[in-house]
Amino acid sequence: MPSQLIEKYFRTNSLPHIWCPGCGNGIVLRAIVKAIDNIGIDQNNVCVVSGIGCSSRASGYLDFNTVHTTHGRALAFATGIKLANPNLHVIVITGDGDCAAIGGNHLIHAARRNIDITTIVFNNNIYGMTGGQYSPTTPTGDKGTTAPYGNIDANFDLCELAKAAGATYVSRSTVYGANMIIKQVEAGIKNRGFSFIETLTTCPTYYGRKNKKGDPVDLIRHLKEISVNKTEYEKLPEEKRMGKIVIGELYRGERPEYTDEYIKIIESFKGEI
Amino acid sequence: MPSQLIEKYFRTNSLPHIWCPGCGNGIVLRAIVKAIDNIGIDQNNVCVVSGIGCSSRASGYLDFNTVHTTHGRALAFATGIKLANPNLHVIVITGDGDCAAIGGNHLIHAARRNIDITTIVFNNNIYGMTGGQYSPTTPTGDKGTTAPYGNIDANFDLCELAKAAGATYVSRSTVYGANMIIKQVEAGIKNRGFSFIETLTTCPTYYGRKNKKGDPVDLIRHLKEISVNKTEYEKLPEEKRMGKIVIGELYRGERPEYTDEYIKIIESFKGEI
Amino acid sequence: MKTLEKLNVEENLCKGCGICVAFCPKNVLEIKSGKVHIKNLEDCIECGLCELRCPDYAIYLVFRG
Amino acid sequence: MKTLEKLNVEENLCKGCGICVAFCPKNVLEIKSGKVHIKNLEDCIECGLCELRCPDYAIYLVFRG
Amino acid sequence: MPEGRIKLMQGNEACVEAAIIAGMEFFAGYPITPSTEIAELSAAKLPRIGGKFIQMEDEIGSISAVIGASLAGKKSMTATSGPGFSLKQEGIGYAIMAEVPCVIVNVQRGGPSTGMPTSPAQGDIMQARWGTHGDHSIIALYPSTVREIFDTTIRAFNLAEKYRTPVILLMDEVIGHMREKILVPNKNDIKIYNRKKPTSGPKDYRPYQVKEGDIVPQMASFGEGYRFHVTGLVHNEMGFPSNDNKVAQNLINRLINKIENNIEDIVEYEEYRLEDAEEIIVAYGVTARSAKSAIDILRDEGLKIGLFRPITIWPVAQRQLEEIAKKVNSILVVEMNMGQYALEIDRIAGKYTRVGKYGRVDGELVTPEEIVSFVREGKDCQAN
Amino acid sequence: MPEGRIKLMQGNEACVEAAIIAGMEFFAGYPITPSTEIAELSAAKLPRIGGKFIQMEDEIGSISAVIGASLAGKKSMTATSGPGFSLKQEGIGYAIMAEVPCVIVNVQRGGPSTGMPTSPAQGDIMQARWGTHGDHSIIALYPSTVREIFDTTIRAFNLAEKYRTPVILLMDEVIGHMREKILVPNKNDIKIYNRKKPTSGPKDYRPYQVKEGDIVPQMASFGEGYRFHVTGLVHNEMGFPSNDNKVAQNLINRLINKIENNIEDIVEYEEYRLEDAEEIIVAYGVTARSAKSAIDILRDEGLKIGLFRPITIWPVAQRQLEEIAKKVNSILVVEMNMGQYALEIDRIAGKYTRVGKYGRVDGELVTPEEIVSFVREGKDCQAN
Amino acid sequence: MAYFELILSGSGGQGLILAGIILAEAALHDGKNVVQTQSYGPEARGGSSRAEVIISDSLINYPKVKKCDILLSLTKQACDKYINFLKPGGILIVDESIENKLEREDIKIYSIPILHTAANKLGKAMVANIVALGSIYQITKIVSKDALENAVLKRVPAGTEELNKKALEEGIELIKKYKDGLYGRVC
Amino acid sequence: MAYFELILSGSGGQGLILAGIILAEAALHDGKNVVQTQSYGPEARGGSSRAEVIISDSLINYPKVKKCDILLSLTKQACDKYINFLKPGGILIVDESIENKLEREDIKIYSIPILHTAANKLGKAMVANIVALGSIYQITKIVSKDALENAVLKRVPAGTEELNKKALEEGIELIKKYKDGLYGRVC
Ligand SMILES: Cc1ncc(C[n+]2csc(CCOP(=O)(O)OP(=O)(O)O)c2C)c(N)n1
Ligand SMILES: Cc1ncc(C[n+]2csc(CCOP(=O)(O)OP(=O)(O)O)c2C)c(N)n1
Ligand code: SF4
Ligand code: SF4
Ligand code: SF4
Ligand code: SF4
Ligand code: SF4
Ligand code: SF4
Ligand SMILES: [Mg+2]
Ligand SMILES: [Mg+2]
Repeated sequence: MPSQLIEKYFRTNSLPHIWCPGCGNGIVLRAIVKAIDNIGIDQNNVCVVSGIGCSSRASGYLDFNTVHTTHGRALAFATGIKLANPNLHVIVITGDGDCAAIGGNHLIHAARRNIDITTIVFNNNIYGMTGGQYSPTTPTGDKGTTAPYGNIDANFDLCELAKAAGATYVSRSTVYGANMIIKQVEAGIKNRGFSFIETLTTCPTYYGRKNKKGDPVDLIRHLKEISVNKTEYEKLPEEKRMGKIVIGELYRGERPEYTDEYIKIIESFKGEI
Repeated sequence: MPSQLIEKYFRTNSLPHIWCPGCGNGIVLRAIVKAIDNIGIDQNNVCVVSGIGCSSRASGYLDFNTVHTTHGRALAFATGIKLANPNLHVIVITGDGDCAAIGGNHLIHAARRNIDITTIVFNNNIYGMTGGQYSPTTPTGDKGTTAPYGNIDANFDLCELAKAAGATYVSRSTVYGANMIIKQVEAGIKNRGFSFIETLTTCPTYYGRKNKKGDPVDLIRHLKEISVNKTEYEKLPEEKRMGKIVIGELYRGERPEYTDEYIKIIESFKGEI
Repeated sequence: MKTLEKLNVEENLCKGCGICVAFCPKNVLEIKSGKVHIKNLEDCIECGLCELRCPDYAIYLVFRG
Repeated sequence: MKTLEKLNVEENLCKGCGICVAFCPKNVLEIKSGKVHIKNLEDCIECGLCELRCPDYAIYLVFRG
Repeated sequence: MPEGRIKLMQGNEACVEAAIIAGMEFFAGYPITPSTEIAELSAAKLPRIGGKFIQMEDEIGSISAVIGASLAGKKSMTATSGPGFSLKQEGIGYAIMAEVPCVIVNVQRGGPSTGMPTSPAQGDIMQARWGTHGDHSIIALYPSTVREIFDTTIRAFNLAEKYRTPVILLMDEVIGHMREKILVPNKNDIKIYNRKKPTSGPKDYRPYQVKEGDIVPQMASFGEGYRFHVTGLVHNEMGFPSNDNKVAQNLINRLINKIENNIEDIVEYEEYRLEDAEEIIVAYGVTARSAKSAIDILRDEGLKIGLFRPITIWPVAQRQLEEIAKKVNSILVVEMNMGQYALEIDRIAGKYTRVGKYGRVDGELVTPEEIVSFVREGKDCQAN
Repeated sequence: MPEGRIKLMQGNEACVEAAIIAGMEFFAGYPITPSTEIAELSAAKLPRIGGKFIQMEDEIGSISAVIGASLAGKKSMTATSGPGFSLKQEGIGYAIMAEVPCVIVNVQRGGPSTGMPTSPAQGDIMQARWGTHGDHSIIALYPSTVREIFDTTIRAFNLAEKYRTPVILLMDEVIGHMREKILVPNKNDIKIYNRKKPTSGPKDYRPYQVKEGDIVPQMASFGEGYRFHVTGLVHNEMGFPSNDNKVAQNLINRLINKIENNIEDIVEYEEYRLEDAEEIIVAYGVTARSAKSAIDILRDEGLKIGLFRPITIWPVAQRQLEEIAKKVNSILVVEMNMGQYALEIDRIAGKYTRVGKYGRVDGELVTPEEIVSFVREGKDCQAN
Repeated sequence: MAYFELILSGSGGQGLILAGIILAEAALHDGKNVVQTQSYGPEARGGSSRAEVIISDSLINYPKVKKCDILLSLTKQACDKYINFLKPGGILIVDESIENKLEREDIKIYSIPILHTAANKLGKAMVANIVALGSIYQITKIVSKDALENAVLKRVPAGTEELNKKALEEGIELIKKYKDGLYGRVC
Repeated sequence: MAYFELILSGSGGQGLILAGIILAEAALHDGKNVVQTQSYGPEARGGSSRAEVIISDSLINYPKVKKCDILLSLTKQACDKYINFLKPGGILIVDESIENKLEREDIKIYSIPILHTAANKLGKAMVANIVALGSIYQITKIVSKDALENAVLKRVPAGTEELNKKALEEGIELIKKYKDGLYGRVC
C-alpha cells in the first residue's frame, strides 16, 4: 500500500504507472497532488485535463474528474470545461510537445483570456511518447531522433511566451526541487486567472540517452546545476548567466478572470431575450 | 493608368481591388511594394504568401510569386517555400485573425526558428472578411458581431508575443504614418531572420461601424492620436501612457537564421549517405 | 532633378473615401459626386501624402526628368 | 506531534531508478537486485526527500499521531 | 421566442432558437461564411438565458471546448463550414470514441478548399460520414426548410444525448441564409431528451458500461461527485485505456451498433407522391425542394414520379430504400455535387433498379426545370 | 542505397529510400506512431543529398509546408497516422484545388480517435477518399509488402507529378514496421516522372490552362521567372479567383476528370489464382497476404477461389471489378475494419454477384485460418 | 396573385436586403407564404447586392427567383446585371440617376428619383430603401399598407420611426405623381 | 526446414528486437525468405517486448507468428505470456533466473544463464541479446554461423565487435555445455 497521499489522490489500482524507471514525471505528479492536498480542495471539484504524451498519461492515474484529450488540445477542452462549470478547479497537465508544439495556439489564447486554469508543463525537452524527437524546448544543438545532426531550431522560453501572451501567474521549477513545484502549484491554483507552471523534468530513456547525459540521477543533478533562483540570478554577472535557467516565481499580473467577466455579462443581460 | 510604382508591382487588371472605400489595407499594400522598390529586389525573387481574410486578398493583386493559402497557414506554407528555395524573399501578408487567431501557432514557431520571412500583419482589430467578429486584437470592451455586449477577451500585444517567441525584428506602425511602414518593411526584409511588422490599419465597414468610431478619416485620425513613437513613449509619465500604443522599431535581436543553419548541416554531412 | 508634371487622378479607381482630402496639408482636394477632385492644383506642394495614403492608388504625382 | 513510525517501501512499485538513493542526505538507502533497500534506518533524519523525489511512490514515511 | 406564432425567420436563426429550446447552454465557434450567423446569434442569446458563448482561436479549439463543456454537463454546439469542418474531424472522432454528446452544424459552401465561400453546395455529404479516421458510425441530419431546421436542430440535440454521440447537422447555404415563414411550436409540444444520469452511486459507477435496458452508458458530469476518466484511447468499461483485443473489438462494435442497430429510430425521411410512383427521385435539403416542384410538373405530364427525401442522411435508410428500389423502374439522385449520396443509393438500390444521378457544383441551385428536362430526356436511366 | 542488392529493410525505411530515388527533396512532418520512422529517416537522409527536412509544429503546418515546398519546385512528402491524417484534411483539399503535387503517407493505426496507437488497422480507407470537404477525386495507393512499399512510393511521386495532385500512400502498421527481404532495383530500371514545366515564356503562361495534349496545366516553380498566383478559391485559367459559374463547374469537372478519365493508367492491382475462380476475395495491404495463404489452403481443398488485390485503392478499379463480378459466384471483402471498402465493392459488384465482408478491429491481423473457416462456412454469401 | 417574384438590387450598403426582409414580413403578416434570399460576393462593400423575395399563396419550393415580376435597381451596374431576369411584361423600377439606359421592349419602367428623395428631400441617404418600398407598394399592392408600415417600424432603429414612415410615404408619392409611364425603353 | 517461426521475448530495452533483426539478416544472407516483426505497447521501457522472426524457403505471406518453433524468454512475464504460442514439440529457451515455472509437457526446454553470462562473465548486461542469439544458433542451426556473425558485426556499435563476437560464442557454449535436457517441465 502506498502512502496516504497517494492512496487518496491516485487510482492506485493503475499503479505502477507506465513511465520508465527514473522518469521525472512521477515526481511532478506527486507534487501536484500534494499541492492540492495542502490547499484542501474537494476532490470532486478538481478536474485534470491532459493532452497526449507520456506526461499526459498523468490524468489517468489521478482520482479526480479526468480527461485525456487529443494531442495538443488539453487547454481548449479545459476552456470548455471551466466556462461550462466555473466551480471546478481545472488543472491542465501537458508536455512540452503537447503544450508548445501542436498546442501552442491554445496556450497563448488561454493565457490571453486569463481563464482560471492552472497549467503545468512537464518539460522534458523531448517528445517522449513517440520515441525521442526534438521538441520546441529541446536546446539548440541537442540531438533527437529527428535531429540526428543536432537541433538547429531555437528553443522557446515558455515562461516568456506565456507571460507575453497574458498569463497572470508564471513560474518555473525542476524535479530536483520538488518542494518548489508544490508551492508553485498551490500558488497557481490560488491565482484567479491563467497560471503557467513550467517544470523541468527528465526523460532518461530518450533525451538522456540520445544526448549521452547519463542516468536518471545524473539528469536530475544536471537540473540542479543549471537552475538558479530568480533572485540569485538577477545578482549574477552577465557572463555567469550563460547556460543557466531561472527558476522561481517569474511573473504575477492582475487582470480580470475570463469566467468572472462572462458571469458579469450574464448578470447584466440575463432574461432580456 | 495608375502610377509607375503600381503599374510595376501590381496586377493592375485586377484593380480596383475588393476592399471597401476607405479600407486601410490598400495603404499598407502600397507601402510594402514601395519598400520592395526601394530595396530594388528582382520581382521574380519575391514570394508573397497570404492566408485568408480581407487583408490576405492582397497577394492576388501583386505581381510576384503569390500564394493565397488556407486560413491561418500562410506562415507554414511560407516556411516550406523558404526552406525549399532560400533565394526567395518571402513576405507574408496576414490579418490579425489569420495570424493571431487560427494562425497563432505558426507565428510563434516561425519566430522561434528565426526563419527569414518578413511578416506584415494588417491589424484592423476585427475579422473583416467574415463580417465583423471580434479578433484576438480587438480591444477589451469593444464590440463585434460575436461580442454584442462588448468583448471580454483581453487583446494580444502581438509585438510582445512575436518577440517572446523569438522574432529578431519587431516593429509597429499605422496607416496614418505610412512612410514608417515603408521603412519598417525595408528593415524587415533586410533582417536575415524572422521579421514581424504589425501595422495598425482600419476597417471602416465593420470595426468602425460596430464601434461607432466614424468614417475612414476619423479612424485614421484616431490611429494618429493613440500612437506614440517608442522614444517618446519612454519619456511619457506612467499616467499618460494609458491608451497609447507604441510604434516604431521595438526590438532587434541577433540569432542564426534557420535556412542558413540548415545549409550548414547539408554542407557538413552531404554525400555521406 | 525631378519636377512635378502633374497630379494624376485615376477616376475609375477612386472610391471617394476622402482620405486624401482630409490629410492634404494644403487643402488641394475635394470630393465631388463621390470621386476625388482637384480643387486648386496651384496650392499643391508635391508632398505626396495623398498618394501615400490613397488606399486605391487613384491619385499620384507624376514627375518629369 | 507526529513521530516517524516507519520508512515504508512498496517493493512492487519500485523500479530501482536509484533517485532516492542518490539524493538521500544520510545515505540510508541502497539498490539491491533492482529494488530499493533500507541500509540503515537509524541514520534516517525523516527529511522525506526520498518520498518527495521517488517517481514511483515506492518509498514514504509513515507517521504516528 | 414567441411560441405558437408565425414568424419570418432565417435558417441560421432557426437553428439557434431551436438549439436553445433543446437545451443548448454552451456554444464555441469560430466564424466562417455561411455559418457565422449561428455564432453571432448564440453570442447574443446565450448569456440572456445564463448560457455561455465563446469564440475560440480556431475550429479545433471550438470542437474541443464543446466536448469539454459537454463533459461538464452542458448541451453544446458548434457551427462551421467546409474548411472548418475538415479541421474539426479529429475532434469529432474523439467525441465518437469518448461518447460525448454534441451537435456540429456544417452550413455547406462550395468546395473543395476555400472554394466558393458565398455559394451553396452539398459537397460534404460523404465527409460527414467518413471525415474522421478509424471505424465509426455517425448520425447526420439534413433539413430542407427553415421550419425543418428548427425541428431538426432539436432532434439533433435529442439524438446526441440519446445515443451519446456527436450529431452532424448539414445545412445548405441557401436555407441557412434564407428567411421563410415558420410557425414557432409551443414548448409543450416539443420533446426534449436529456442525457441519462447514473442510477448508481459514485462507487459503483462504471462510466462506459451499458446497463440493462439502456442504449448507451449512463453519463455523469464532471463536478457531480462521480470521478471518472475520459480518453480517446480504446478503453474498458471503467474508461481506462486498454490494449486488450476483446475490449477493443467490443468497444468498436458497441459504438457502431448503438447507431446501426437503431436505424429505425434514427432515420427520418419524407415521401412525396410516392404511393404509385414508378420513377423515384432521391434528394435532400434545398435540392429536394426543386425536386418537389419538378415532380409536380412531371406528374402533370402523366409521369408517375415521386420523391424520397432523407432527413437523416446518415445512417442511410437502407431498408426503406431497398423496398422502394424493388418496386420502381429507376431512381435518380439529384444533389448539388458530382454524385456523392448517389454512390450510397447506387449501392443499396442498384441491385434492384437503375440508379442515375444529376448534379452541379457551380454555385447555383439545381432548378426544377433542369430536373424536369433531365428526367424527360430519360437520362435518369443511366448511372453516369 | 546499394542498388541491385538484396537487403533486409523495414517498410517505413523502404518508403524513405524510394522517395529519395523518386526525387523527394523536401519532407515536413510531425511525429506520430507508427509513421515516425519515416520522419526520422528523412531527417537523417535528406541533408545528405542536399534535401531538406523540417519538423513542423503540427500536422497542419506539415502539410502546409509540403505544399509550399512543392510550389517552390521540390518534390515533397509528409507522413502521419490517423489523428494527424484527420488534421491534414484541409490542406489535402487545398493541394487538390491548387493542383500541387505531393505525397501524404498514412501509416494506419487503430482508431477512431487516439484509438490503439501501436496496433494495426485499415480504418482510414474511406477517409482517404472523402476526408476533405467538397467534391473531389483522389489517388490513394496501398502496398502490401516492403518491396511494394518501395515501388509504390515511387509510383506515388510519379502519379502526383503526372496528375498534379496529392497522392495518399496508405500503409499498414505491420508492414511499416516489418523487416522483409527486398531487392533494391537498379536506378536505371526505375521510371521517374518529373512535373511538366511550361513550354511557353512567362508572358504567355496561363498557370491553370491545360495545353493540347497535356493532362494537367504545366507547372512553373516559384522563382523561375513565372510570376503566377495560387489560391484555394475557385479560380480561372490565370489562377485568379472567380465567382463565375462556368469557371467553377469547369474547374471542378477538370479536377475530377483528370483522375476519373485516366483510371486505366492510375489503377494497379494484382490478380492471384483468378483465372478459373468462382469465388473471389478482395483484400489489400497486409490482409491480402493472409488472403493469399487462405486461398492456397482453400484451393488445396478444391475450392476455385482467387484474389483481387487493389494496389490503387482510389480511384477504384471499377471496370475490372465489374468484369470479375459478372463471372463469379461471390465476392468476399476482407479488411481490418468493419467493412469500408466492402461498401464500394458492394456498390460495383453487388449488381452482379453476392458480396460479403469479413473484418476485425481489435488490433490483430486477420489470419489466413479465419478467412478459411469463414469461407468454408459459406458466410461469404451474405452481405452482412 | 399566385406567385410573385421580386429582385431588389443595388450596391452593398444600400439596405436592400433589409428592404427585402421588410417586404417579406409584410407579406407574411398578410397571410402569404414568403421566402426571402440574397446573393453576395466576397466584397463587404461596393459589390453588387441583391435581395430576392417570393410571395405566394401556395407553398414555395424552389427558393430563388428565376424570372422576376418586379426588378428594383438603384445602380446602373445592378440594372444591367439583372435586367434580363425580368419577365416579359414585368416592371422595372430604377433610380432616375441611372444613365446610359439599356433597351427592352417588353417591360414597364418606372424611372424615379429614389436616391435623391432620400438624400435631399428626407435628408438621409440611408432611407432610400424604404422610399423604394413605398414605390413598390404603390405599384404592386402586393402587400397591404398596414402590414408594410408595421414591418418597417419593427425593423428600423428606434428613433427613426417617423423618418421612415415619411420615407414610405414619399415612395408612394413618387408613383402617384409619376406620369411618364414609359413602355419598352429601359430607364 | 520449410517454415520456421521464432519469438524472442523479454522486456523493453533488452535488445530483443535488434536480435530479431540480426537473425533475420543472417537468414537473408543464407538465401532464405524472412520477415521480422515486433509488438510493442505504449510503454517506452519496462513493458514487455517481443520480436518475431519467420524464416522460410518459400514466400512468406502472413507476417506474424501464430505458433512458434522457438520461444526465447528473458523475463518471467514474457515467458508466461507467450508460452502458449509454442508449438507442441517446440523449444523454449529461458533465462535461468526465471522462477516459478509454468508446466507444459510437450516441449523442449533450455534453461540457461543468459543474463548472468552477459552481465557477469562478459561484464555488459547489454549483450544478453547476442548471447541469446548464440544459443539459438547452436540449438537450431537455422542460420549459418558465418551469416550470423556477419549480421551481428554489421549491427552492433563500432568498437564493440570483439565483445559481441565473444557474446555469440558464449551463447553457443551455453548450449554445448548444456546437460539437463529437461523435457516436459517449464524452466
Ligand atoms: C494529432 C497527433 N499528432 C501526433 C501524435 C503523436 N504524439 C503523441 S505524444 C507526442 C509528443 C508528446 O510530447 P510531449 O508533449 O513533450 O510529451 P512527453 O511524451 O515528452 O511527456 C506526439 C507527437 C498524436 N497522438 N496526435
Ligand atoms: C479554416 C477556416 N476558418 C474560418 C474561415 C473564415 N474566415 C475567413 S477570413 C476570417 C477572418 C479574417 O480575419 P483577419 O485575418 O483579421 O482578416 P481581415 O478580413 O480582418 O483583413 C475567417 C474567420 C476560413 N476561411 N477558414
Ligand atoms: S520515454 Fe521519457 S518521458 Fe516517457 S516515460 Fe520514459 S523516461 Fe518518461
Ligand atoms: S470589411 Fe473592413 S477590412 Fe474588409 S475590405 Fe471592408 S473595410 Fe477593409
Ligand atoms: S501632394 Fe500633398 S499637397 Fe499636393 S495634393 Fe497631395 S497631399 Fe495635397
Ligand atoms: S484617397 Fe484615393 S480613393 Fe480616397 S478619395 Fe482620395 S483618391 Fe479617392
Ligand atoms: S527520509 Fe531523508 S534521510 Fe530518511 S531515507 Fe528518506 S531521504 Fe534518506
Ligand atoms: S526512487 Fe523510488 S523507484 Fe527509484 S529506487 Fe527509490 S524507491 Fe525505487
Ligand atoms: Mg516532452
Ligand atoms: Mg482583421
